[in-house]
Amino acid sequence: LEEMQMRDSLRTFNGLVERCFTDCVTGFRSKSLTDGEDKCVTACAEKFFNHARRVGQRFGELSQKQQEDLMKRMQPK
Amino acid sequence: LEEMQMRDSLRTFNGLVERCFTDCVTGFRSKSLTDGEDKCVTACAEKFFNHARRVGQRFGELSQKQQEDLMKRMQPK
Amino acid sequence: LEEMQMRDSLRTFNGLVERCFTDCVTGFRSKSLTDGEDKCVTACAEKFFNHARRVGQRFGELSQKQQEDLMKRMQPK
Amino acid sequence: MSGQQMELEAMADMFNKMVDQCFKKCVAEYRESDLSVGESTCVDRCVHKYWGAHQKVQDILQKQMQAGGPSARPM
Amino acid sequence: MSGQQMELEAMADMFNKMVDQCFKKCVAEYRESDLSVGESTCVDRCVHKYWGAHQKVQDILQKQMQAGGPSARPM
Amino acid sequence: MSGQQMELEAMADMFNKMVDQCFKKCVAEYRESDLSVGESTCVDRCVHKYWGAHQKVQDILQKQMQAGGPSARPM
Repeated sequence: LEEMQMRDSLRTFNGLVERCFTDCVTGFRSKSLTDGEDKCVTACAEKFFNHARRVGQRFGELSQKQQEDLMKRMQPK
Repeated sequence: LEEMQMRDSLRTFNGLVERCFTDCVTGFRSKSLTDGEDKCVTACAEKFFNHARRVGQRFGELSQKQQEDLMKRMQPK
Repeated sequence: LEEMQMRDSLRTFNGLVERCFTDCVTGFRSKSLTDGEDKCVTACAEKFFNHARRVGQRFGELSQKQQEDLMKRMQPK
Repeated sequence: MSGQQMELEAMADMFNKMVDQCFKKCVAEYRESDLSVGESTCVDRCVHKYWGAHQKVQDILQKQMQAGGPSARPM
Repeated sequence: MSGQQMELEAMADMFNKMVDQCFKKCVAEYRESDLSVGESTCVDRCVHKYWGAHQKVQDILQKQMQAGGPSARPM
Repeated sequence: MSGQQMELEAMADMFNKMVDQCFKKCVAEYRESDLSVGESTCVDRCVHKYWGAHQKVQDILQKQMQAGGPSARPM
């Protein structure tokens, strides 16, 4: 199970790098990131983490609500 | 093997949700799906299942043909 | 570990087919690939292998450099 | 893999796709690290809608499997 | 994992990508649940062409590996 | 899975994404099998920039985890 979670986090992380790279890096006139690209990648990653945190909160609320609804339906009337 | 198949179906299923969501849900002025989005998601999913069934048939025919061709070539002349 | 590598190569291979198919095959007026599509798929695949080889070389150099930098930092001054 | 593990994996995969999709649909630019008010509202609604679409597709799959049996499911 | 299992996994992965690609290339709208006649024809041809492209790329990979040996294959 | 295996898997996944991304960003057409001079230069720079972006995001993740602790990491 833990292995699964690690692999999952890994994939999410690499997917994030891919996304920020696609959106932020567009020119190849130099070997290193330009200042603009650097700032963009930083903001992209930080924003993504904030975003994932928010989705996690909403997701948790919905999961809990579903659990509670399930419980209610299973209770005798 | 079975585990692999389950994981595969799971991924296909989640990929389908992703596709229908991308194509059908475009506005975020409300928390629940609008009527139009709801209908679109339903048709999208049903169409996808019909489509996958058809691809499965054609795929099966091609696999069988390949198998038969292989058999023929392996037989002594 | 080997299993992991095989699965990885498999995914890369199938991803390549997907990419060349997306970019090269655009019409569905016949069952078999047209001459133009055939040539395009061939060049696409060969170019991809050449490309992957080049990325592999650069990637190797960067990994080695990172390793060496790590070693240097760990050595007593 | 137990049924419970499978369910956990399904939830994790759904969550990851939701994060991806809602980032794509709601986050427009990378000038600041914080989500703007508009982006935050969009994300909240997006999560709800994604959840709804997921349930919807699940219901349809269940109906299809009941109607056609396993033979009608080549996935 | 045995060679046969690997082959099965390869087939399953190819099938899934084929379903995805042909849905993208052939299905244009979601107003009805059934495939139209035009969509169905497109799907049939798409499966054949995808199969053909797959074989093609496989042949090229084999040639590359024979020519260059394992050292020329950084994947 | 050991830590070392995990690291290897991480490297392999990164490499695959790098190959994909740089192919998309640098290779424009499929008329010839060889990379042109311009494409080759682009690929070399792309690999360096992808590596840089990867390091950058890794640093940010580490900072986030130190600042917020595990509870702030719903991924």
